[in-house]
Amino acid sequence: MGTTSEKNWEPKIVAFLCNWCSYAGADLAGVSRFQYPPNIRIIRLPCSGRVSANMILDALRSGADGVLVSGCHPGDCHYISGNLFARRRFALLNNLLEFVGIEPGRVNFSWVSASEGEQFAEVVKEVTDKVKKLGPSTRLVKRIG
Amino acid sequence: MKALKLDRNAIGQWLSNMAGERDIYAPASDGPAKGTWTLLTDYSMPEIKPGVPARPVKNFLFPQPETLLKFSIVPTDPDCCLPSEPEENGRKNVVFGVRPCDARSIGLNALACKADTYYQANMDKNAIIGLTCSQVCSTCFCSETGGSPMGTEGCDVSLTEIDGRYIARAMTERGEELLALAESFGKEVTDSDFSAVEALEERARSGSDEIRNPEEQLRKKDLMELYNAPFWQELADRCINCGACTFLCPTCYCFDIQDETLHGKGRRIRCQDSCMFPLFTLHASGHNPRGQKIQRVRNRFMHKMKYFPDRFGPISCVGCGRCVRDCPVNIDIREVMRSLLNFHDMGSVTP
Amino acid sequence: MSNKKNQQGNTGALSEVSGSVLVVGGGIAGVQAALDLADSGFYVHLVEKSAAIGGGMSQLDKTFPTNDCSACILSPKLVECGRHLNINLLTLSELVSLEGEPGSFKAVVKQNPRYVDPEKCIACGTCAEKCPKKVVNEFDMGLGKRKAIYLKYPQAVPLKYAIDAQHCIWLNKPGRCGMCEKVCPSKAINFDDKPTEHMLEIGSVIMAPGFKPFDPSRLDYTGYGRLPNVVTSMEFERLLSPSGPCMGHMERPSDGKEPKKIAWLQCVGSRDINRACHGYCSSVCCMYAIKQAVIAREHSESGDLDASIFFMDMRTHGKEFEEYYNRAASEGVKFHRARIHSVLPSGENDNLRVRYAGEDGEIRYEDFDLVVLSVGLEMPQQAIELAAKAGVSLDADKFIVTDPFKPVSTSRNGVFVCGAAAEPKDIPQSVMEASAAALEAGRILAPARWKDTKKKEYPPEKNVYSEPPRIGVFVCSCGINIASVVDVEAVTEYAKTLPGVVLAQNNLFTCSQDTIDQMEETIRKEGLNRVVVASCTPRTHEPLFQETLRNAGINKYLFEMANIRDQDSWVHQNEPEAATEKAKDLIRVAVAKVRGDAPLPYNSVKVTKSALVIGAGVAGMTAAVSLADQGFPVTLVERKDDIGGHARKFYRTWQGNPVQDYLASLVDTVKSHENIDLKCGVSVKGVSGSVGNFTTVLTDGTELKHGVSIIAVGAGSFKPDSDSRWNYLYGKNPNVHTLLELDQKFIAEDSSLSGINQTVFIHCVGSRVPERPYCSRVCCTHAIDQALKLKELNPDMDIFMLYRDIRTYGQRERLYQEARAKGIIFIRYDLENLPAVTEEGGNIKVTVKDPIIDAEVELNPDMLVLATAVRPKVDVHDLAKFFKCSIRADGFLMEAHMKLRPVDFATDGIFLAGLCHYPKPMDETIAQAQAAASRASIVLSQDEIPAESITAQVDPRKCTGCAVCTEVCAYNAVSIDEATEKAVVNEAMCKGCGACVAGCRSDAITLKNMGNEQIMAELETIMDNW
Amino acid sequence: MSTVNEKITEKIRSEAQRLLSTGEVAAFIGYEAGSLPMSVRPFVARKQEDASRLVWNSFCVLNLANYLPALLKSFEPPRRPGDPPPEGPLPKVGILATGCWSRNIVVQIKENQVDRDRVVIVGVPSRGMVSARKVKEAVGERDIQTCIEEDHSLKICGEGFEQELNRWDVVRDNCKTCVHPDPVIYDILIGDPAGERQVQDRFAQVDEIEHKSLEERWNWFADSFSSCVRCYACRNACPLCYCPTCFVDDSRPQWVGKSTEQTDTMLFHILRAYHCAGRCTDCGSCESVCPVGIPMRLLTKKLNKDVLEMYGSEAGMSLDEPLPLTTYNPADPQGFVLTEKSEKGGDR
Repeated sequence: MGTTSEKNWEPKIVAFLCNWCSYAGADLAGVSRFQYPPNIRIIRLPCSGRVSANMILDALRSGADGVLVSGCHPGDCHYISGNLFARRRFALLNNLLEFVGIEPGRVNFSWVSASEGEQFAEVVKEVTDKVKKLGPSTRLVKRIG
Repeated sequence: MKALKLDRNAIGQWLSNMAGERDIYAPASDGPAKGTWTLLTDYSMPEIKPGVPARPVKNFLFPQPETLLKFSIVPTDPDCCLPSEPEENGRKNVVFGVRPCDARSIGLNALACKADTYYQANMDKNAIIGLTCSQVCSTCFCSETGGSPMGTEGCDVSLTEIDGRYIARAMTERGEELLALAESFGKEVTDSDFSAVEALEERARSGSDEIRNPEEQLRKKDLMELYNAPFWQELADRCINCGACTFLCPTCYCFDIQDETLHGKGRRIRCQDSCMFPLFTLHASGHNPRGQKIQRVRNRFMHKMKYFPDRFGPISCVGCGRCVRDCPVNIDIREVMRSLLNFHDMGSVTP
Repeated sequence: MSNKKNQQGNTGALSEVSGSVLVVGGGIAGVQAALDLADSGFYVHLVEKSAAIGGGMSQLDKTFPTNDCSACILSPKLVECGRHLNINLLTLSELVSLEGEPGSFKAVVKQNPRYVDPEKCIACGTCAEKCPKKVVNEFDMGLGKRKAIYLKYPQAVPLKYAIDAQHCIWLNKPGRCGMCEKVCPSKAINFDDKPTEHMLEIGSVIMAPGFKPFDPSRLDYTGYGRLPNVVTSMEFERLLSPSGPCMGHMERPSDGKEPKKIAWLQCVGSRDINRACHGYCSSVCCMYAIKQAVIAREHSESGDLDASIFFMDMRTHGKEFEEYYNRAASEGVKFHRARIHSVLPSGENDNLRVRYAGEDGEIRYEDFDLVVLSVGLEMPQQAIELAAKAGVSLDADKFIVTDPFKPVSTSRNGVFVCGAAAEPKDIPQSVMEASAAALEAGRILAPARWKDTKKKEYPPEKNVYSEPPRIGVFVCSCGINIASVVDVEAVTEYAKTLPGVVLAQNNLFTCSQDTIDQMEETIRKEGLNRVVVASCTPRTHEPLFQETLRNAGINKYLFEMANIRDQDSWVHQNEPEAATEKAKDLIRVAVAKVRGDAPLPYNSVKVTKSALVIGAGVAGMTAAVSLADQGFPVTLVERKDDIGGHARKFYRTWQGNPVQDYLASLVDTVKSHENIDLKCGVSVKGVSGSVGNFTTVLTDGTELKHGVSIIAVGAGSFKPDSDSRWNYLYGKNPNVHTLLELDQKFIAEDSSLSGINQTVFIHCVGSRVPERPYCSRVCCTHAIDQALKLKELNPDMDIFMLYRDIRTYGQRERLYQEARAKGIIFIRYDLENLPAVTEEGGNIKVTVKDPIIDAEVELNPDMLVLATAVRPKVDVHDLAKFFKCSIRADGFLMEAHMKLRPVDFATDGIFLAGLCHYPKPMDETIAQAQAAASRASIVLSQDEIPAESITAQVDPRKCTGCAVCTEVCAYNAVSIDEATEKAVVNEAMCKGCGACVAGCRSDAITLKNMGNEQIMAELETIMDNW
Repeated sequence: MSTVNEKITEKIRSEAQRLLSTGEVAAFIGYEAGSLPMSVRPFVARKQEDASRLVWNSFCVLNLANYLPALLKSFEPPRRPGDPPPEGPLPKVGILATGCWSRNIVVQIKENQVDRDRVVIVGVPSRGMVSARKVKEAVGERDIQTCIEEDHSLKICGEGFEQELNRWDVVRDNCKTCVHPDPVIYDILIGDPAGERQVQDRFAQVDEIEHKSLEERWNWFADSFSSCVRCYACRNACPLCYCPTCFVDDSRPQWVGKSTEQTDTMLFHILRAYHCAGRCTDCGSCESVCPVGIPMRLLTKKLNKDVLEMYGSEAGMSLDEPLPLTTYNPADPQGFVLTEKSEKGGDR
């Protein structure tokens, strides 16, 4: 895992999930035994509104091959409006990254509710497929020798 | 010392010969890298425009970043937390087309960096091939700082263009060795060539500069009087505290050392730093002895014009004019120098 | 402080009053009532007949009008209920008998066997996987199957399996199967489990048995039961639900195909005396049908699902409902005002043909792939029996009888009711009533508050600041749930190599009581100061382990979990190597995170035990009296010089109770109550502080300190005199009145009324128009009741009702039926064809287009009555600004959550009641005021209230004071300090969401234990590959 | 006959003289002549006699709003934490403001950096500022010794050459695509309002990049940013960058390394631009001051384009409207969200 030796390369994907919807959706995927690729590493946060552009960029900088940010559907936010503010931040960042040449599919966003276990599994599959097609991340990756 | 006359083709061939054992860098004259020192891959005489390129030669002496040491932080690693030397490719450099002001800066910085083994090693690693100035730009003022458009200080080999050909003079032993690589095809330098060079040097010496040897006058001045002079406020008023001047300045040699770690690996690097930034003097306690902009602006000039000459002799400025040309708010070091020179007691001179 | 007056006559002496309450029914109403009571100092026995709480709401997919995911918003309440120290959850239980008096009842509750030891069950699901017996799943309305050993639904509370005794092979023929017992890794199966009886001593009872969807199989015209693609609305909810039988893919029963064209048939089992025997309106079906249509369209693959709703009157009378209806219509949901004659089969592909009569009377046919019956709500048989056991009376519709002025009180003293058992109602109304019932149940037990409750004590906490991290990692096998996929031994060995880890061990069941005890011991013995548990999800188990840390004297925030079951072994069952690597990664990250965790204070704020109630109408007075009766001092502020509000103008409630008598006694109580300080002729000038400690300055300069605030400032009414659209001679002709003006004539017993020959009522004057898109909710019922009163005064009077939809929701429908029976004529009009009113020589002429006969009708009434809109007050904006609460675009105040927090504001400690929330009749106003008082009592009954520990924190050296943080904070917890011009966090108000942190450009604000540095450490650690 | 800018200069001097002499302002932020051709220098006039030093020409490229927050603060009595706010009115500051600068002042007011009551805004409709870099390129990078500005032309002289340039040809790209040249708030207006400009392709520069392939875009930016020296002139010339500790300077957390390696430089520029999202007025200050000519303005321009297209917002156009990242609309576009694409079916 995580090695960049070309043949056996498996991507590592960082997922920022909100506690109340998407993390619960990921749990439900488990409870329902929906299988998905093992490439994802979940970071649990209170709200998708906690996710800043800096964090997403830092994931890329740390060498993540893909990033997924997932929160409650608009209107479902446990903190009323966190995901709605976040949606604007994400939309702008998403476009800006694509603009400078970060491959679409490196950074992904989704809304997954607590009852959408299968959807969560689907999202992970989709993101993993995309990242596998893109290959190892090289852009904005920090290397120190 | 050895001297040869080389036409453009000969220079190309010489570069090609030197490239056998050294990487050759010259300022790019075009493209996105314009003004930066780039690795030559095509060994013909590079096009070098009048005046100084955007980036100073100090980037070879203070690489951005320079890895000082490496280490591992993996607990299971037997060498965990033990420093090791960074790998080197073993190649040395030739820096080609260095203007006299830039070349002179290497020695000036060395005054302050005597104990800096990394600096000394980089001096050893980089051979300097200078190119004297046939045209003095409106922002140039090397003669006012103790230099000359025909200066050779800091160069291993100095080139002077005479009628489309270059008189190459070896200035050091290393220069001799390098120039030897052109011996087989270089032409003999005639006496008339030498007198042409001398004529240029004489012309440079007899320039109409108002200021000569500013360091002598500045050393005589009272430090605290200059420090408390009134003109700093107006400079601080417009200074935006960026580091354009310091990063472009060939004689700003301050640096920052940081440890970077990632995924079990670590390296200690040093990067150029700028005294214009509040962070430069920020203490761990949160206290900042130069927290005010005026303090930082003053420090930069006081360092160059007073502290440095008091300690080492010359002023820490080679008159390349980069800061004059590129300061976003037109802070003109020539004016500052005049203000300092003309400042007497509580007199008010405005830069 | 003296409590003389507030002890109601019907309670005994202090020592005799019980501090416990019985709540029957574990749906949203029961759960809310239990939580309110348990949080305000009473011990609650919550009795639920099924294996898990959650009720009907847990079966819903989305909820209107917000389209919130039902499970998402419900689950946290259920979990809170399940974990509450002062709620005794009795599942699979029924009330057997109830004896005694208010304050000291004795209840017998029978608990049926679960056959699974809840202490041992870890909900791994292995038993159900192996159980050979498939059973129809009633949770999925019979559309899917479950096993004889089952979990009611994935988020069930308690999250414990149960054996269905009726279908279990072993229980029916012992020795024949027993598979579950064989595979259960924690030996939780107990086939010898027996029913138990609990004798409970309680002071009051709340009944919340809920409803049952009407069974349409006896309505032959619907085809239900015969035609496979006719489903009920509850079945359709399950078809839509992602956790339902088709995983939310919307498949129709006959062939599993996605329907492209769906019809909803309204009023199946409602408003139907002839066939369904239910005259009442079920109140919720119009909205849920629209919601289902909208959600079905979203679900459909192509996005162009054809959705048609067949209805009689569109009853979207709740907050945001009318807007929802309009939006659905504009997005393409089709609405047909038509009665369905019958549903017939069409062709051979199980499609359906709907036969219906349009408004013009013409018979039409239309084919559909699926027909959804919007079935009504009715009282379940079990609830009828329960009512008998509890000794409360039922009305003719079999609902529990209440009083309009005591909307949650039953016929038996000390027994209260909430939710759909008293009348069909939606979730917010049920939640509101639940809080109201909690208030009433607690009010009579106020002296015994905190008498029966338990309080947890912990040892002092070790100071870990000076210590290097000593991390213990506990890796759970979860029986074989984790261990069968992940190499837990390798993972444990790996954990030992991580920086800061001094101990790593593997356990079979980390959450089992013996392991928990051992963990506590290990923490002490090994001097651990940080703990990582690698097991299941922190969402269910974090509190348990955090409790263990506290018991061991370690701050509970020095803890992290690595979710290696739900998010690893269970989802990578066929990739053991990758799952093992992932488990290592997750543990490495958790260790990196816990290294940076700091002990956090268990924050609390002291409470000023008094309340401010603003507005002395019925809502404000009710709330004030409700709090004052419990011994809490209340300041009641009224802007006008007199109290009573709008109620002074009302004649009677729709049930026929005279309002003025009631009002007089309420006013008298308020004025004479020793705990109420009434201040008239003043209003609020400024507010500071937060929950527990507000300071309010009044216009007369008085400064009040109070712990909570209730806003009950009411609403105004629309006057159609200056609006050209409603050019109805109002204010110009003496015989044109509003409803309230006519009420005043009734109150004054104006004899001229009986001499009137013809009266015309025009509905929706000022409501349901673009500038005021909401329905005013009260006017249909009010107008019809007035018409009936006029008929009482003069049976020969001709009365015409010009209406758009008649919205006599719930049992108010009875009035509508009566009005029709008495010959009152109803003529419908559209917004495009408003009735025209003209005057000729003082005589009023009304012309309106009758859509049934498709012709203009001319009326010449002696009296014209306008049902004018309820309009929000303009000055509520100032109040909203002071209290930092939000106002909706329509001008009504915005509650914290439209569904589940209907009387709270997003800002803690502030509540609302009455018409400033939305138009509503008196019984609902009173219930809402009681609910607000209940929510306020929770705060006031505490000496200190806990506050979030994971809060935002400002580094003033980095802060620019740019106020982005204050703008994005939904709780007004961040503000810019005037003196320092830097952001400051009010910890009491911060919920720890971190929106401010992400918004801050200069990293000046951070979230404790969730700061950027810690997240960066996690990110870097994830990508470590050593 | 004097040029437009000379006339404006005269008016600026007289207004500044009046404001300073009456004591209405304690200082006035403008420009004075510089020491080089095509150079002016920001100047804080503090005495009425300073007013005569003020100038206005086509090279006033640095956004003066940059100086406003700190200058205002300098007139406040020093305070320790916990001290009450100063009593009584504090000294005011006068400032020149073109369309974009005034919009930056609006943003600063909204972000509590500037107290509207303490600023006297002297509005100057902008005719577009000239890019010295473009002029230098136009004369083949030769050493320029004088530049004489007329209303529509520039006369450039140097050793052995003299060249006349059409002024508009060398106007900065941001000014060429500027829609709002007039100040949106001001107390005094100098010169005639230019009115809203009709610009065909406001975002043509952005579109041009967007039309490149992904690889081309990445290489283009990587190349362009490779010469960055991390001097932060772009940041420090920006009136929106007023944080006491910028994210690039912060070591806890350290988002961006200090080196000029590609990742560090790119991250600096991306995050710097992102921090200006919804706040940037495209004043061009950053690009104008860059000593190595990095086109970092394209990043903010791209963000401006998206903010306008998605949220209908342009920074600093009104004092009442919230900044786009401090508000939301339930119906905000979300086509970028995976789960939204699949449900609607259309976006894929």
